[in-house]
Amino acid sequence: MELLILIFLPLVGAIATALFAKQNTAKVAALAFSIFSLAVAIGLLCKFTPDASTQFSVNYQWIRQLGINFHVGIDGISMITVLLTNVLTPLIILASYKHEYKNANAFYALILFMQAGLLLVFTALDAFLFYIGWEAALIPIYFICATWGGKDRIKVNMKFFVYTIAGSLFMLLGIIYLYLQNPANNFELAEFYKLELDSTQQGWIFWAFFIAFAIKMPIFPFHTWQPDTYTTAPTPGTMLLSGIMLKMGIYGVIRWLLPVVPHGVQDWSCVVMLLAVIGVVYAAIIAFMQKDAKRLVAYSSISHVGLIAAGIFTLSHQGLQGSMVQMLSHGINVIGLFFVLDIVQSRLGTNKVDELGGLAKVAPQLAITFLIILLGTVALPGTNGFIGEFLLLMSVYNYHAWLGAVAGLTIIFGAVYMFRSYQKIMLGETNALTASFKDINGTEKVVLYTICALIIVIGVYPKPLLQISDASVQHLLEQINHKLTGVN
Amino acid sequence: MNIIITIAVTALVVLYAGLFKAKKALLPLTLLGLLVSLGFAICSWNQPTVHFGMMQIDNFALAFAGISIIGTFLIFLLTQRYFAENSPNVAEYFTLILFALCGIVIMVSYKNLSMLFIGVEIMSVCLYILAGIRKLNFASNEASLKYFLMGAFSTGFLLFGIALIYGATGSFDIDVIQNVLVNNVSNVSPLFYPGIILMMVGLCFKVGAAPFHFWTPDVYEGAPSLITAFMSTVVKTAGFAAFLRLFAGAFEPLHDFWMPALMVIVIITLCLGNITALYQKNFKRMLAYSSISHAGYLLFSLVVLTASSASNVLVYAAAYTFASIVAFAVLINVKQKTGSDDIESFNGLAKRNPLAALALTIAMLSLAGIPLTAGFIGKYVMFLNVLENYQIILVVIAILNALVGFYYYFRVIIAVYFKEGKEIELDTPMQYKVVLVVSTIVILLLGVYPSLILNLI
Amino acid sequence: MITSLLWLIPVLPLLGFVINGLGRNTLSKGAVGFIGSGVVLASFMLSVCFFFELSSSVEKQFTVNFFDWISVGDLKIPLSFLYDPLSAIMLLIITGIGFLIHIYSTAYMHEDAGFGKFFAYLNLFIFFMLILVLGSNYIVMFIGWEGVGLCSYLLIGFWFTNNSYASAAKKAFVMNRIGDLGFLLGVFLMFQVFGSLEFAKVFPQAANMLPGDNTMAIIGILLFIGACGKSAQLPLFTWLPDAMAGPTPVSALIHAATMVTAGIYMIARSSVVFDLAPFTQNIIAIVGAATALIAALIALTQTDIKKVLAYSTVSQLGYMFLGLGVGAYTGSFFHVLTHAFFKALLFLGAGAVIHSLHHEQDMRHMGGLKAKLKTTFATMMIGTIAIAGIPPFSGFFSKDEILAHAYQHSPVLWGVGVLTAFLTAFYMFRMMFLTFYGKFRGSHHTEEHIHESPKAMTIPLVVLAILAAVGGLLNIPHVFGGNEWLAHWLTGAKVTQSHLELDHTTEFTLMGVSVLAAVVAILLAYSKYVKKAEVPVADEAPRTALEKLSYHKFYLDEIYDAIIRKPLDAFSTFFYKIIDNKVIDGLVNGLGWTANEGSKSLRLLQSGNVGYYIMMMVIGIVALLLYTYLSIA
Amino acid sequence: MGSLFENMQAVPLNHYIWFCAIIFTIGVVGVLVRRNAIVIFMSVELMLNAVNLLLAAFSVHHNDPSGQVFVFFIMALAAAEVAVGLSIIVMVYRNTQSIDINVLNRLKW
Repeated sequence: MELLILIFLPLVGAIATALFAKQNTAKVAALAFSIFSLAVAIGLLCKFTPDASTQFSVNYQWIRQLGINFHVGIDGISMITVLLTNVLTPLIILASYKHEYKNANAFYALILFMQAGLLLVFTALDAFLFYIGWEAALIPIYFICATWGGKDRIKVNMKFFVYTIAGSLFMLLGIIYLYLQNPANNFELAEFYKLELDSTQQGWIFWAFFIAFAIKMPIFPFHTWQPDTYTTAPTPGTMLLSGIMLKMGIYGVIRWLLPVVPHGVQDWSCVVMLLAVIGVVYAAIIAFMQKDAKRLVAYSSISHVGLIAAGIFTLSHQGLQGSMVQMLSHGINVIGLFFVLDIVQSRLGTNKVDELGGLAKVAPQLAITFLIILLGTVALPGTNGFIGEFLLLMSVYNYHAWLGAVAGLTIIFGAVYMFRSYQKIMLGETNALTASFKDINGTEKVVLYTICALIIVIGVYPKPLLQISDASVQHLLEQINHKLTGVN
Repeated sequence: MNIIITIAVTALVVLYAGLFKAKKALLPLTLLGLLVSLGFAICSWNQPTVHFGMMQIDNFALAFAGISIIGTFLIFLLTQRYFAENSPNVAEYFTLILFALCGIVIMVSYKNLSMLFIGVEIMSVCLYILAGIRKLNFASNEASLKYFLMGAFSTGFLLFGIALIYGATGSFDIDVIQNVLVNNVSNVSPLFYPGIILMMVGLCFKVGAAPFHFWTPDVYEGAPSLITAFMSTVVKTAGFAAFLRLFAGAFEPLHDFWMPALMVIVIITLCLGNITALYQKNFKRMLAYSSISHAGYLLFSLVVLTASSASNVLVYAAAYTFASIVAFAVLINVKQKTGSDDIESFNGLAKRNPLAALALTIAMLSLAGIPLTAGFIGKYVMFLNVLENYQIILVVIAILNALVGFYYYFRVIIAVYFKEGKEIELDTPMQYKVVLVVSTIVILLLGVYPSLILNLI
Repeated sequence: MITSLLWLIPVLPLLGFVINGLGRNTLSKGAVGFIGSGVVLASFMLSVCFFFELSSSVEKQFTVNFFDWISVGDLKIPLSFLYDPLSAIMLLIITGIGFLIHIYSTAYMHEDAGFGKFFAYLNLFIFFMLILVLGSNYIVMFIGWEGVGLCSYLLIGFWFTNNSYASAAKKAFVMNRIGDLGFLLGVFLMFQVFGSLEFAKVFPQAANMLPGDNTMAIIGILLFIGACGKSAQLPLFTWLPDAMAGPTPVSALIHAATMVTAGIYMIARSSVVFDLAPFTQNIIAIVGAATALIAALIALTQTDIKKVLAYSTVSQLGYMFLGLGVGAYTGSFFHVLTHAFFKALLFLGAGAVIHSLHHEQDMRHMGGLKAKLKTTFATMMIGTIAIAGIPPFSGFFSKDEILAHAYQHSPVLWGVGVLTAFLTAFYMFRMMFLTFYGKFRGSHHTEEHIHESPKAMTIPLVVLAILAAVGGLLNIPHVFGGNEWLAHWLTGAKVTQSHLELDHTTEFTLMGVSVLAAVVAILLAYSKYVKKAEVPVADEAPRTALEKLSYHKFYLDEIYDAIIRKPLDAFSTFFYKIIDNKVIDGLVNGLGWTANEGSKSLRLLQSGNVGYYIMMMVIGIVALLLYTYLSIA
Repeated sequence: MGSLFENMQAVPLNHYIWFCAIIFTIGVVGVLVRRNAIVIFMSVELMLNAVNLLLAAFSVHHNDPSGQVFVFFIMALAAAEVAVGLSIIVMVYRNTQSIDINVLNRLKW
């Protein structure tokens, strides 16, 4: 029941905002609703017992004739992503406060609608429902980016939309296939786990699903939609995309790929690992020379996500837990970075690093918060980034030493491009443009301080976070190994 | 039976009303008649009756008749000051549409091939005229002539097919034909096979499947938008119903023989329709090509015959009908203002007309097959249908086509919302609003809770 | 008491950081200075108490466990401290010298706008450094390890408005990161082998392994790479000279006394592992020796007083690694200790000089300051003698111990060592003479304002000078009837010892040679820079090839630029412009383009011509009938 | 009347089939090659008549009257079609002064 509230509250909020809110009240309403849902999520967290079981599950018959049920529930893995969604959404809405968007009520309604879709994805236990959520999250972000985005937003977002939906259609094909294989004639995750497919079938299903997830994350070489989209989208859109939406791909892999077709995963993991690690280095290197800071962050995000993917496909406890923490951390850090860039953009109208400089002198507060976020991104011990990246690198290293070493380059490269851009933007002497820069104020402070606090708290005391998903991950791995050893 | 009678009577009454210059009364009369016939359709639900071995009013027939009637009803709502500018005597057009509807009801409920033929002809003859009602408009003339010539031509093949089948089985009754087939599948008269193929040709022409689709874009573009709406929704649905009755029923035993041919047709239709639609500037023409591609999806139900083939077609047809009607409603509305039916003329529509814009968007999403709209459920059941015996290649092709589809359907949405245009303000009459709202609600309802019509038949 | 209060030692500076950080704009400079130095003094006091408690107690290792930091599956990393003789000494150095430098800074930075910020950073550094030496496993150590890197970044770039300073800071961080990757990989491998990262669990297991084990060698090399980054060894040392961009107290604290010795600490800590890998040890020794020599050569021609000291630091660190390589863990650590004293002293002295000359660092514009800056001169002279290795000053003992072990290991290494010692003595005295002797070469204006620094700066100098003078007493070798107190002390920390099997005569000769070398060097320097009163030529003036090589630091920066940075940036552009935008994205867009073109051509099928349509239909029909005919027949 | 049956049955069914097929094909070819709307229309009628004859033949062959009934249906509807068709052609002629089908190809692509 609580779960239904959790999922439908944002939807109600969306409708309410769309219909009743005025231009000026929209953001307030949206913020209120997102904070409610955060409260609900925290309530769930309190009632949540960190074991492997699926809790708060709700199961209604939805489309009887097609064996589709509205079956949702939360286990440790979902809990993390749900938290991610509901913690970040208020921050994102708050971050958009200083902007005045045309048709604000539509804008914020779409954000909330997307939140609902995301929550559906993260809690669905029915493949069809999962797919519905998957698309339901895509439509609003398309409209957000295409309506309020920057230059040549239409072309870019069309590409983004068709690219991602191409992946998801193949996933749909895979889902239908599994459904037809399923003697129980339904889309229940639990039933899918029980399926015993031979390894060729598993291989096909694996790719059908993986393409969808790979495009969403995105993993090299399916990433080319991402930098353009991030750069043209309005900042809240970029935050939603990078902070939460790409986690759909990661979550999908963990929940729908690994346990359902373990043999497929086993057979192909080497390829995926290779792609992922290539992506890690490749994107990092590209980030070196980026002139546009937003684009730079976009590439850095590709690099980080590549590492997460690599960690997952090691099928190791460290890898999966690492990816869990890193999902959250990356979400927090990346929206922090984008917010900082948005502040700069909105003040000075540019994100070209060469035109900036010396901001630290005129805006010390911004400089400090930016630095903390940046340290989180480059995974300095004591920040949230380190926990995840350490576990991930360790798992990759255990999977294959050289692969680990190559992936480890991200530690160096990350520092290079991040500190390069930091120097270009914040350090040095102020120029004509930046001399009159105003330091952060009001809501900006709230957002940035919250983010910094999260970064440090998670970095110093990650234990509770790790505990949430620990049992579930353990259970998942047991399932996989059982299938790998048990079946043919 | 009484459905047909009601419609026919309504038609005549309207005609007379027209004679007595009762302009005001026409629309109410028509709508009333349609409602009554719809009422009959609902009443006789679950009580299949056979009339003189000629017509079989079963749930299948009733469901499709119902959809056709509802579709026609909505389209009639759009006739508000539509025909007025063409000619003084609107009544005739109403009558013709109603007679066409009669033919359609016969088409969906025939039990005897002669009835099929008669239904098809009644419908077609009316449409030939309706396509050309703009006597002085070249496009309208051309549309009507092309439609007529090719229609007559294709009827020839339909008839030849019927003749051969008659020759092979000695009966026009589809049940008898089926029994003949079932009893000796092994040694069917060689006349039968060309018969099937020729009938397939005839029907493919009616539903506009490649390579017998060529009339569709031209006629759809040339004919008055309202008639195009009628043709592309109600008529098409009826064509599929007829197709289904024959091929899923009588010819089912020879599925292995005609399926490969149909498969090829399906694939050509899909690719041709979608890819060609991609480059169209004209909204109407784009819809014409999209209707071709939808014909491709609809034929999925025949590529693999399953228990739910018929209901799948029903779902898809319903989704498609409502979406198209919305599209045409907005189109007519816009054209009245701008005088053009290019996609550009939709630019910046959303600024002044949020309702129309929203409805159109949802319709496009439905046509494109985005989840939570009826169109998605339609596509989904079709995919499910063919995947029942693992036609994966076909589905992959369909998926690729769907992707192409997204491009051109979203072109419209982009025009409506993101393109800057002269901010026209439509004067949307009440009926239009009703149609838009109702259809949109239906689309979303079917998308969220399709159980309503799934397995209806 | 140790176990109960150990956490205070790092937490106090952290507290200072928080207070100064938050109040950097509100608190008065006095308050900031007081808090900043006070917290460090407090933790120094604590370390002293603990030190005595430790020396009195039998139990030599105290582990304090706070909470599970990261625990995933079989990987359990508690946040816990280890207090043993090794960390005890490190604590004393860090907090002690740290305190002195804080005091010094109160005066040195007094005019600076970022006074509060500076002390906040310093406190933060002390905190991380303490974590580094207190960590009871490699990961907690790594927290400090990277933390100090961060602080060094912050402090090098303290005057960030100067872009070159900012670049220097970035360079330092990145170079450290290169090492850190090695460190991490080493840790991963170690976890694979030992299934734990706790010193207490790793070393006992390692002890049971037989020497020459490959894995151990690899672990050793990886850890050593980490040490190279942090302790500025070849090939990663180029960041340290640039790091002189930071305020001088920072150079003294971070880049001379404490942080740069973290590498030595880490290796001494893991001495068990390294003893199992002779191969690795040789590498360390060779790298160390090479670094020592090259840095010394570079120092010969530098004209910036701080640069000279920086290179001498690198050179001395090389010495320490040489020591580690030849197994003289105690010796190296001893040298860490003494070096901390005299190098901090020298830097602070240099700072005093620079301070009094209004931030003039070029020795070509100094000279004749002996009279004006008496204390500074006296103290610095002591430091110089100490570093030159003249008995009985501290540097002599530590350096000598290393050299002795080096000789026992291989005379070549010893030779290099002595040569370095010779060079060291030369360039150090060159610096002294250029700075303090002769007559002032700066502008007349500055000359008038030259003045001795305030007490806050001179007192630390004096204290350090005393330490630099007597520090050697900590570990007087047996040859002088000493009892090698430090060596015994460190045995409590499981730091392995290699024993000197040299008879006393050899030892004496070795000492004699090195001392002789030093003395000769001093005399040379004297004749060159005092008698002849030579002054280094201006930058653009012609030099001999060797001088050029030395003056341009063997062009290492340029080489790295050419073989690493430029190619990477080129790759970056290439990947972005070609691979990403053209190839991959081109492929993606290509699909869309194909569809569009297909549409353009396909639509021509629709010719609008009825005859043609019918023709197509008929073709279709014929094809179908053909199919029928074939399938029946 | 009976005699008619015998006379027709005297001719083997195949002959009828081939004969009708040929006439039908002639019709089709006519539609293909001619550009005059009226002539095309006549060819279509030829096709229909071929079908009529075939139906008649079959109905005799199966001696089952429904075939001939069907023929009447076809004739009736053909007549209707003629009416509509000719009027369309006339309408077109009014506008274009021509009944050449290739004149009308404004709608294309």
